[in-house]
Amino acid sequence: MQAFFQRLLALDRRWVFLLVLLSVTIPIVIPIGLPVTTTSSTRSAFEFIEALEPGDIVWLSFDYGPSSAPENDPMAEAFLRQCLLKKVRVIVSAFYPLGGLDLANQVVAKVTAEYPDAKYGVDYINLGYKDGAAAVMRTLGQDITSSFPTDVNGRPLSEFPIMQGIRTVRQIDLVFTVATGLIGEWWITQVHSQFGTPVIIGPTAVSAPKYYAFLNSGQLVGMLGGMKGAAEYEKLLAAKHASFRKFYGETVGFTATKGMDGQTVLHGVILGLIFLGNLAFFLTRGNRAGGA
Amino acid sequence: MNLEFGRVTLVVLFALLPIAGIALGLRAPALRSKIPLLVAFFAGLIPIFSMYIPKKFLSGESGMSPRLDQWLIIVAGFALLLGITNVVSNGYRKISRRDRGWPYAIVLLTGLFVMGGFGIYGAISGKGIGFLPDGSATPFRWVWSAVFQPLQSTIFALLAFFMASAAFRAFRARNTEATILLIAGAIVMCGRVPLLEFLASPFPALAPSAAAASQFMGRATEWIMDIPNGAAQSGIIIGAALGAGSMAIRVILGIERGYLGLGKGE
Amino acid sequence: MSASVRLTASSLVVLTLLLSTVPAGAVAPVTTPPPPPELPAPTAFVAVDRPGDGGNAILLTWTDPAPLPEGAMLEVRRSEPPADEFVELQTVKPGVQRYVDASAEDGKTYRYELRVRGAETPDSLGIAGAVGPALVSDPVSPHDNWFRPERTNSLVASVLFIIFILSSIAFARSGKPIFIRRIAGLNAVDEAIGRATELGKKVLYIPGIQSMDEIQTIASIAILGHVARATARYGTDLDVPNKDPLTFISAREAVHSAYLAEGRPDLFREDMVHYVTYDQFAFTAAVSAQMTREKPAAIFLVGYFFAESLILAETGQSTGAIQIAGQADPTQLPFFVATCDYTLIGEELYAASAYLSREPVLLGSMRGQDIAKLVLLTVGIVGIVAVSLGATWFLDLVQTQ
Amino acid sequence: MQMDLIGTWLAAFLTLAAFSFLYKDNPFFRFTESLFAGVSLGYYVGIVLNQTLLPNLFIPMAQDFKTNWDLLVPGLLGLMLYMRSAPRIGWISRYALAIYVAYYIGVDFTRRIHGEVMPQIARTIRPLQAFDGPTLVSLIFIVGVYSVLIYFFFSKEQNAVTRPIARLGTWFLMISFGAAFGFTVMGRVALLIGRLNFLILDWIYPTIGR
Repeated sequence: MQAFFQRLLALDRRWVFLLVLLSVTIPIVIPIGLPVTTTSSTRSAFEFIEALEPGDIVWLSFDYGPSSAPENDPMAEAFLRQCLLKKVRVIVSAFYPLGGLDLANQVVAKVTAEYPDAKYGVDYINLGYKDGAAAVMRTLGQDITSSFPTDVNGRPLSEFPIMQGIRTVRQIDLVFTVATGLIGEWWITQVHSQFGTPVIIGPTAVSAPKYYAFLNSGQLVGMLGGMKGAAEYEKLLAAKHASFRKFYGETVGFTATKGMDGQTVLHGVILGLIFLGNLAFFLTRGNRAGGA
Repeated sequence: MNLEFGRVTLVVLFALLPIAGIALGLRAPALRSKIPLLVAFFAGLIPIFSMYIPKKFLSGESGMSPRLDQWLIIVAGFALLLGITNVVSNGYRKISRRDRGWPYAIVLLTGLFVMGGFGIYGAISGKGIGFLPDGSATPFRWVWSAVFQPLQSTIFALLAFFMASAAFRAFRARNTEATILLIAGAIVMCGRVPLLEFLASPFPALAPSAAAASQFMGRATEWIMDIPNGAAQSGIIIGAALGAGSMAIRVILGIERGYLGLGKGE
Repeated sequence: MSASVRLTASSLVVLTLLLSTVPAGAVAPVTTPPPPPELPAPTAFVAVDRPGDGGNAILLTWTDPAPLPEGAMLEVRRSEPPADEFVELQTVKPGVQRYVDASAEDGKTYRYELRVRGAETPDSLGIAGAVGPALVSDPVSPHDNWFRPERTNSLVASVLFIIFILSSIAFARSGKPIFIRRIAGLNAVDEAIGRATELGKKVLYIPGIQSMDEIQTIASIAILGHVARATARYGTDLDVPNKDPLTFISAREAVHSAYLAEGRPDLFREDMVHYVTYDQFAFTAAVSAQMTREKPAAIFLVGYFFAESLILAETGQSTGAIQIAGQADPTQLPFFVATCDYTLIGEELYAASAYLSREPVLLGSMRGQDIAKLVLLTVGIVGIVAVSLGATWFLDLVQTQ
Repeated sequence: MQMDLIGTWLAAFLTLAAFSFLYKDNPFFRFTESLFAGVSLGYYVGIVLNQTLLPNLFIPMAQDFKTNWDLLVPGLLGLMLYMRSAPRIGWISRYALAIYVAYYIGVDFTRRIHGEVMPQIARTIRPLQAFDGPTLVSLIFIVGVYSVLIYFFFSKEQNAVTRPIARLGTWFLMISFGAAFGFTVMGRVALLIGRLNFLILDWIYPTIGR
């Protein structure tokens, strides 16, 4: 036993690397489905969106970059799926400078492929990327076309039925911002506080704590905090709609639920390693003292 | 010609004075270090005055302080070529001497010239380095998405492995300090994921208390991040700011000049 | 003129409203509408250049009349030459008693008019949108100013700090001894270089990944100067890879002059300080690879690092090198503390060059920093006592804008 | 489409080669690391040229020389940097470096005093007038900040009073380091999940037709 612990203390770190790799890979390939308890901020976001009627119009903004995609992608995908299923119309934009547009294009292409009935320009539209988020948001209260004269492919917005009668962000029923940094906060401070449009945010786990203040003050309808929040959301979707139960149960694609499995297992593995390390340290302490 | 007071002063201080200094320095070697330090003194005072004096010539949109900032962004842009020159000459030497690993120097220089070439082409042709009007990627952008971006994220992702191995080794209760580090780290790691719920999942009877404990850990995490961690960070920031401030005074007054290769103080 | 026209128009509206809303049975034999009661006028109306700004703004202040009718607003109007007509700028709620006209332009002269405007919806007397008598300001023009009064406290703090530092330097220059307590990480510098010398391996020094606009980089270059002098003395090989080109230039100057100062220009090679690439993670990959290939005996990670800190330090750790890290910014310190043998925390980074060189000027400025800390602690404790006793104004002395 | 497929395979190869460093240094990693260094440097050539020098120097001078004539000076200072490699007049490069360093250090000086020292001290000035939970929390925060500050006193030997306080300061530092380490794990794992998603879902699954 002593010898085992001695060896554990001098463990080649490549064994640790292998453990890390396995504990993240396995849940992606074979979902485990660990229990997730839903929190009130996610539930209020879900219920607000569930209460929207067919024909209502929402704004989905991609305000994050590739480095937080595993946390943020599932939020944007779940929201888009829910809207398309409920026939809520969606306007998509991107404000994150480095790669926000790429992610918007990918997510929109992926999710709309699952809903062949949804028509571009009628049920959803992609406005593309715009530089200078804070300034652009201020103009959305007067005239959307002043900042977004065309869609992502350069066609004038007036050509699209979805934009008929939509002039300002005041007419939008909900903004959902999937965000890493400051841009999400601007939707609250620039758009909600000036034009009154309800806002739901999907921040990364690191920036989630600062949004609790906005939740408490009622400036946010709801929040999906990090990958955990996204996993909660997937759980709520699956509980409500049979089609989502099937989809999230069977998809080979990435979901926040799978990511959360990996996160939890890896945190457990690291804590287990730390525990074993300390155990070995204490059990072999006598030896070391004698040896020295 | 725009001959505002602020702009002319900038040119006098940071073009005419250095040129005069260079001319004098060619004759008198002692001035080769003194006049740069004098010029630095003026450059350091401008933003400090601008903090308290809102006069337009100094702090307005194109006043001295913002304008000098715009200038220096350009100067920093020029510096990159010095780095590139160094990389190219080191690589060239490696290849011509057939030093160990010289074929990799060829890979490096090829990557540099191809990607740099695409970038220069984008600037000269006016096509830029993003997407073409038809929505297809420029060559610069294609290499970015096939080589640069994946490698950047992969090296960044190595951190997940290193975090685990560093935690395994460092989080050990060797003494009081290390024990405190270990406990704080363990609580926060538990509080970030529903780990307790996971461990309790085979025992349904434990589920409610595990959920409660998990929520408690979450709140404890927030408290630790906010209060003890926030306090320690404040303390570090205040101390470091004083150290930085005193270093700034020494640099502006020309006492600290090692960064110019001028040796130490007096 | 225009006001009286509007008055008649609004009285007509009032009349129709009265006739339409009052229940039939209650209709009194009205023949003429009651004359509108006079609206009060604000007092002490002053328009001045907004103090402490960069121009293009006028500050208006006044005292609201009391009592104001329900729903009444204050209307600010402006005239500018050559037209003398007053144009509405803004209506302000009662109680604010100030307005900043940020649309004014330097060099133009303006006059402002302030009056009370009654509620837009009819009040109990049925009066809507009536206006009271107007006050007109003296002509005023905006200009830029010489001082921001709201920054007085930080100016005082800065001046005091400069005085502490300079007087302590003067104190040190006069030859008085200055004590500096032991800093373990800095005692280890010589030990690390000594070990590299014994083993005949190189010393790797990474001055962070920021440019020379960051003070931590400048502090790191100062420490690099000491390390380079030691490697010059012992004839140990030194290697300084760089991510930022300006830092690269500066590091090379510092190393070169260190070798000259030690009288060993023969040992200095240009490629001791070399440039790698401008990308954070490409730099990390290249330097980590270099660590595993060359296995330096001592690694210095001193300066401003970001996420790459842990990759570099953990790779260095696996090669068995003695590692000394230093960073003033708290974000990456946890990773250095976990993986390096010694870590210079926060202010210790700036203390390093004084500690290593023992130069009076530098030691003196450290003493100045300590005086500043003592003053801060005193201000903090006095402040806590003051606000606990209800003197909340104390906080305004410290808060910056 | 063909280019997309090539791009995916290239990215997958490079990703695997970069991960192979975790096992040990090898020729694939060495190739990748060299390529990355070269391409990234070339990338910044494109970025600096297209996003710094063109919009800040060349375009303003070409469009409105009368307003922007002064931009000749940074051009001149930039060229002075290159004098470094000239043997006898290398000292000329000092001017550019000195101006650059001193300007930003001046900016930094005011930012440190005005934006860091004063607001952080202001954060500790909290009323302590009741015996309740929030007051206790305030007290812990205040003690934490001040004990860490006392740890950073260098010019006095620690005595019977300050030594235990400084020790307490190091305990706060350790809580902070441990907690910040634990807090960061999650974000880093997300990065790894991102790369594995790419390998498994964008590369392996389409290739094996799943």
